[in-house]
Amino acid sequence: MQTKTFRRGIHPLHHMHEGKGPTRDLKTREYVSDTVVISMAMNIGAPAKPCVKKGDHVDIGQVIGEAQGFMSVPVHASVSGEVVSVDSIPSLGAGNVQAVTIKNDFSDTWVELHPLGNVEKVDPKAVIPAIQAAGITGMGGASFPTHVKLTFQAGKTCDTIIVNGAECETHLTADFRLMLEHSTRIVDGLRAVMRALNVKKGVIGIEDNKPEAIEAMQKAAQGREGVSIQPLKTKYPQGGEKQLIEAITGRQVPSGGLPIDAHVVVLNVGTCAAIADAVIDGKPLISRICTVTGAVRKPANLLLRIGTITEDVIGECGGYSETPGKIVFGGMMTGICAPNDQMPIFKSTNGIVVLGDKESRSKDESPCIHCGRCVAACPIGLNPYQIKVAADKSDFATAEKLHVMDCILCGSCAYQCPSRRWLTPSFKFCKDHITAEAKAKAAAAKERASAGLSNASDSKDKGSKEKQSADHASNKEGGANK
Amino acid sequence: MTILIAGALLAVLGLVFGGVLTFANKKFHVEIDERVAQVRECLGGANCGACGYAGCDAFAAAVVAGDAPVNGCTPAGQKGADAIGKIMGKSANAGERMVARVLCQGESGIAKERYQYDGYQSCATAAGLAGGPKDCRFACLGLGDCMDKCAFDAIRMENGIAHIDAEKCTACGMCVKTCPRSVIRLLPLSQSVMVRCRNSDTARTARAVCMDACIGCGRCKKECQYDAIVVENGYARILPDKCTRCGACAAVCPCKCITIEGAKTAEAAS
Amino acid sequence: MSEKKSLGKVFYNGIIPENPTFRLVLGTCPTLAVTTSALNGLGMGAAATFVLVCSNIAISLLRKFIPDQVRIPAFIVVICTFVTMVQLLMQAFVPSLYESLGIFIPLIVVNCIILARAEAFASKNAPLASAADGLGMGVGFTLALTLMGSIRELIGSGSVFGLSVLGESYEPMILIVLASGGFLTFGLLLGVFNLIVKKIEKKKALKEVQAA
Amino acid sequence: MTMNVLLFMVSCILTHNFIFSRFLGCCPFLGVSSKVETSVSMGLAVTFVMTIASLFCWLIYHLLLVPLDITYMSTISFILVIAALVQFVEMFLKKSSPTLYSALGIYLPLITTNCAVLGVATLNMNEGYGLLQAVLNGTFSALGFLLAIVLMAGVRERLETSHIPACMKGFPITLVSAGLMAVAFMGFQGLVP
Amino acid sequence: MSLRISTAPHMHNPLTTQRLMQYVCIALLPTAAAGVYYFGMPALTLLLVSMASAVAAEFLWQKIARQPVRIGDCSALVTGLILGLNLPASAPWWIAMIGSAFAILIVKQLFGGLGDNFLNPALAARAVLLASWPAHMASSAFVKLSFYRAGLDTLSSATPLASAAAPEYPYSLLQLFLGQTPGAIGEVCKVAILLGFLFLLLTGTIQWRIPVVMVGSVFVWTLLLGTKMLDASLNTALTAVLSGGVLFGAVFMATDYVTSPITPFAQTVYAFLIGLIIVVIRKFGIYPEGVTYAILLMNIATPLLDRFLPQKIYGHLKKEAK
Repeated sequence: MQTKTFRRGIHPLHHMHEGKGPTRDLKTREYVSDTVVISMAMNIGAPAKPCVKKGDHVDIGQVIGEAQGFMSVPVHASVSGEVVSVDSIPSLGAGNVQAVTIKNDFSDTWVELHPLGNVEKVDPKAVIPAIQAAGITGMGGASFPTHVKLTFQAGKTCDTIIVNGAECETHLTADFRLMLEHSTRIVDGLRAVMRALNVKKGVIGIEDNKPEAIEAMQKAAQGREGVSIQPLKTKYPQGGEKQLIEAITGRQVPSGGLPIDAHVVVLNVGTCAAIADAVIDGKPLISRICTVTGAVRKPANLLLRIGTITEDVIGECGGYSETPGKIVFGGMMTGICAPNDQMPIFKSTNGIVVLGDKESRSKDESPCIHCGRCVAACPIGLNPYQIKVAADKSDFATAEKLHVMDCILCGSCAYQCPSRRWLTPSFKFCKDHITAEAKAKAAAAKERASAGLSNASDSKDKGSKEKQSADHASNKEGGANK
Repeated sequence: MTILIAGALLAVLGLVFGGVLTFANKKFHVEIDERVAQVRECLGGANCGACGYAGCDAFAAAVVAGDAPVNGCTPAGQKGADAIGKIMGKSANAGERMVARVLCQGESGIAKERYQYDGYQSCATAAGLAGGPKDCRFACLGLGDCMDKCAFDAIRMENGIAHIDAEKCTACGMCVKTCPRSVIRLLPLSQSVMVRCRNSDTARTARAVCMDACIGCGRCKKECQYDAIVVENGYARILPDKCTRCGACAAVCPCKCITIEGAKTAEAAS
Repeated sequence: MSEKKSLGKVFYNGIIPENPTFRLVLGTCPTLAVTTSALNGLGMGAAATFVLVCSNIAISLLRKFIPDQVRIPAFIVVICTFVTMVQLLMQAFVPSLYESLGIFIPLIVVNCIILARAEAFASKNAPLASAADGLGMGVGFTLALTLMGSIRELIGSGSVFGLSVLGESYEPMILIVLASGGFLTFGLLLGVFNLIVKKIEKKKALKEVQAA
Repeated sequence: MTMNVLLFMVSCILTHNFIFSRFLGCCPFLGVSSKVETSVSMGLAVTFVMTIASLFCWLIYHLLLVPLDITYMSTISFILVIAALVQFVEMFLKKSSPTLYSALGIYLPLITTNCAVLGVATLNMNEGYGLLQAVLNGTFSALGFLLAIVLMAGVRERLETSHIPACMKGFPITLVSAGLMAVAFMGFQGLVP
Repeated sequence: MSLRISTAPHMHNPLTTQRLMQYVCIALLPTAAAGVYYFGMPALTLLLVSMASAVAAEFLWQKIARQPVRIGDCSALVTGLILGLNLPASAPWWIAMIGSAFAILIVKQLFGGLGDNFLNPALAARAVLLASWPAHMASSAFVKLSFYRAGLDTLSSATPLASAAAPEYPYSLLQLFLGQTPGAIGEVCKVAILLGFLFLLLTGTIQWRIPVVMVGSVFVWTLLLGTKMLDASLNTALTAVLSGGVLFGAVFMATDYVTSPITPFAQTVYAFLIGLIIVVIRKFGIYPEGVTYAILLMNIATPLLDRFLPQKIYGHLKKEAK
């Protein structure tokens, strides 16, 4: 079958993929530690609220954190045992988060489950609530609540579900192993979503450096209605949502829009498998496959309970092979550094890469030589070198004019830069700043509008003039929102 | 005879020209900001374009709009710049002179480091990575976001925190807006005594992360005879209106987090 | 502008602190075009100085009679008169110089320096002060032009004021007396001038600090 | 005929470029070249005025000054014509084409003291050009100015992000850039015999 | 345990600026070797002097301006080498020295150093030298070719194009290709240049676009217009491509990162216009060779090309269509 791809990006260089070698052919094995620390903020949106207290006994799958609103998912106990503490721990991002620590009693007792059974026969309306209840978030790294993704505004239509099995990140083989070992589950999950959304077409995209996975998935997809496998060219960031959509459907997500604006929903293979677990068995998301590699003695693909401490995971892999310099959660291109090895595994942690002291040192920026490698690499078609100039001057208006908001922070430009300039981080800096500013502006406009409105209602006899100004203000706000 | 012709020609041309000008002036008179005209007066008036704007009027308008610097007209020289500054400054300069102050003394070695930050040199970025490179979540990160924003070259980074030169500071407030940790505040220039910490954690946590953290013990409050100190949110704050700059509080602070601005410079001078 | 300033200070002002060429960067066209030799530079400077002084005096005398709206055209007419006079004078007495300066003599009319001084100084000051200002500016301009002319002539033809300085074996760098050489020399001189001014200012600041 | 016009055009735009080989119009060239958009507007405004100025100055010179034998009045009458013309153009544009006025209008006052305009009039007179040649000279020389100022603006926008030593910032580096550009333009030497 | 934290990405392409510059140096080696082979010791001396003075100038500037010394990135070395290769072997050593100093100090460092110059330093310096000392730069390129043709062991003109003024064109295409012609040190041996091109392509240092389009453009325009002395024909077009600095310029100078446009389309336009200007200067100008000026002129236009010929951005196409 012909491989498809998107424009630009980083073409496969031999060293881009060598990181996958050590773990590629290792069968997944399960590891359960005796303590887990389960963070309440594992999804984009509102963190869950702990609903257990110190000393409580919990079973596997018991809800320990309640979802706070629609943009939030519940958190479940991943082991059975006693709650040791409910505390705040440092997060990977800014500030601290609530976390529940559970001491494992290894009795492995589950709470009562409510399986829905065969995905081809299940009531389509029951699927999305099941997904929500199972606490499923995007497992590819972004951790966007899956039920939110599957619930779109009226008027928007979806005609294709794309399953992302590209795994274009370096070093990681978790998705690859999942596709080999649980291919049927992935297809089941996809079918469940297709039926829930009444979509006739499901495509699983896999990079062509994983022929075994393509074969396995093709076998699993045989005889399944509307499911097909699409080999993709091995190129970074092939697994980026927008790039995947461009490669498979030839459509583009409009600037500032979501995949649904291109009539597509993209799910990770891991998410699909979790959906299958939730629908068929009624099991919530309590474990995931995680690649542990880099400067560890025995790299491995481990099936880990959510909340397992990094230190324990490293210990299971034989410990550090040299003084660690960096511990990266995720792949080398987009992963986030952990401040220490006490960080627990999150739902989206698809890999832990340990870097030795020497590898982890970053080089000083040298002057930009206008080589254009960043432009050639950018999958969006931006001019990273120009945006960087604007960012260095804190000139956010110019950066916005150069479409920094379309940047997907894939890191391709920074990877290619021979001068080792901090391109991607500075774009994130710009994006955060611009988003915050826009929010502040909208809030101010809202305030003005509500002030105008209250005035109008206070003095009714003044009437029309006041109202007009209030209307005007709310119009303005509408404009800002657009 | 030729002299007469020449003179006549000049007169005719002059008349035509004057007529045109008068006509244009009357016909196309546009109301402009009074200050624009005033600023325009102070300029070289050669329409030389050296300022980068299209002519003196455009430059004057830009100055009044705040887009162009007051000293942008080279022909007008320093005097012109001063005069323009006077015109522009009248409305802007009212009340007490403010100055931006860094309310953190968490230099490297004093504030505990959580990890070695080795990435893009920006406070906002670092603050978003695992809670920031310093253990104290209120600390100045010292990566220079404010310095990059300062148009007056008044901020420098030293020993892991920002220092602001009060002489150069114009209290424009850009650094205050930029700081992701809000450690920079605008205070009256005369407010020489200040509590240089905003850690609102409990005393123990605060002390654990930084040797110079305010633990909210309240000794300064007790010492102060003018009721000028309040302890809220776990840290002390001095009220500029009541404070007499006596410095008694600084003497008793167990954490050395109350400083007297003048004292330092005097020390350095002697 | 201050009324009590001594004439000497007004005069000095144009030579260094507000040197029209190096500090204000006005009148770039003649500066670039005619400085292929020291003599040309001097000639151009002298002509401009004459016009500057005369027009400054005339405008200062007329300043109370010229209505504000038409002051610029009026200034131009005054300046133009003197330029034409210079043009005719040079044609009569120094034809070779007139020939080599060519089109740039009439173009003194649109030299920013002259109009700028008329507008900024002469129209607000007494004739004597205006004359001093014009003379200062003119001398500053002349010095700058002569300096640039000398440098370009030295490098580009190996001579100064037509006298061979660097000897026969020197192979002149022709580029410097060509168009691009004018830009390059002016740019580099300006940079050096900035550097020196900055150094002086720094020293002054240092002295002040020490004094305090 | 066509070939001659073409050659004349190339000569005015490239070989005898006003900026790089004649040094006319350097003040606006250095002053208004910091942004590409403004430089384009400035260049167009100059083109407009230079074309008309060439025409009018030629007419005044040949129909008024020469017959009256007062050619020594050329400079003064040229400058008056140009000043009046600029004013008139400004008024005319304001009334007839507000869009064009908003694009070019603010540059018009600058042109009065642009020595390129007076220069082209004087050159036409000195070279003894005919009416058509004079007008073409005005237009094409101005287009050469336009080319130079737009290229310069492009370069300067790029220089804005460069780490130029403090003492060279502003005019000095602009002049050096112009010098280097002039070196490159020397390649066009001799294109027109 | 103290870990390091940085922002993603955590790995980089090992191709650093320094490595890229080293690749260019390596790619220039065959050309330099061929030059020294054809022109003998004077060529070697010139190359060494120009390289040494370029590096020395950069070092001194960075010391005096109190900047970090970056001569290790080899960019000054490349500039010196390219300038040396652009000189005729007969040029005196001080020409190489002044040229290198000019290239590094004025064209590069005054503008802020590596990456900030808008003209190719070596080329700008060559143009300056050409304007300043035309006698040394253009007329008497001494060619020591006694080993294959005793008759040519004399003073001869700068490039084959200039000697094309003679009624019979003295060099066959093969001679042009092998470099058995007079000219600047680096531009004669086309085989060596192509070797370097191949190396640069294989290491991913440059893309094919600029060199190929530029040479193609010269070919096509010469085919249409001919040269000053020769009528337009296939042979003329081939001769035009193989003579003078077209190939050398296309491979090593027009591709200079800093001064060439970035997007593929802008690069195509850039290279195409260089070709056109070369042919126009060769046919109508007073210079026999236009490569230097053509590339410099398009260097000047590069910021505008980059600005007005941007890439299409993902997600913006569709919006406009709506």
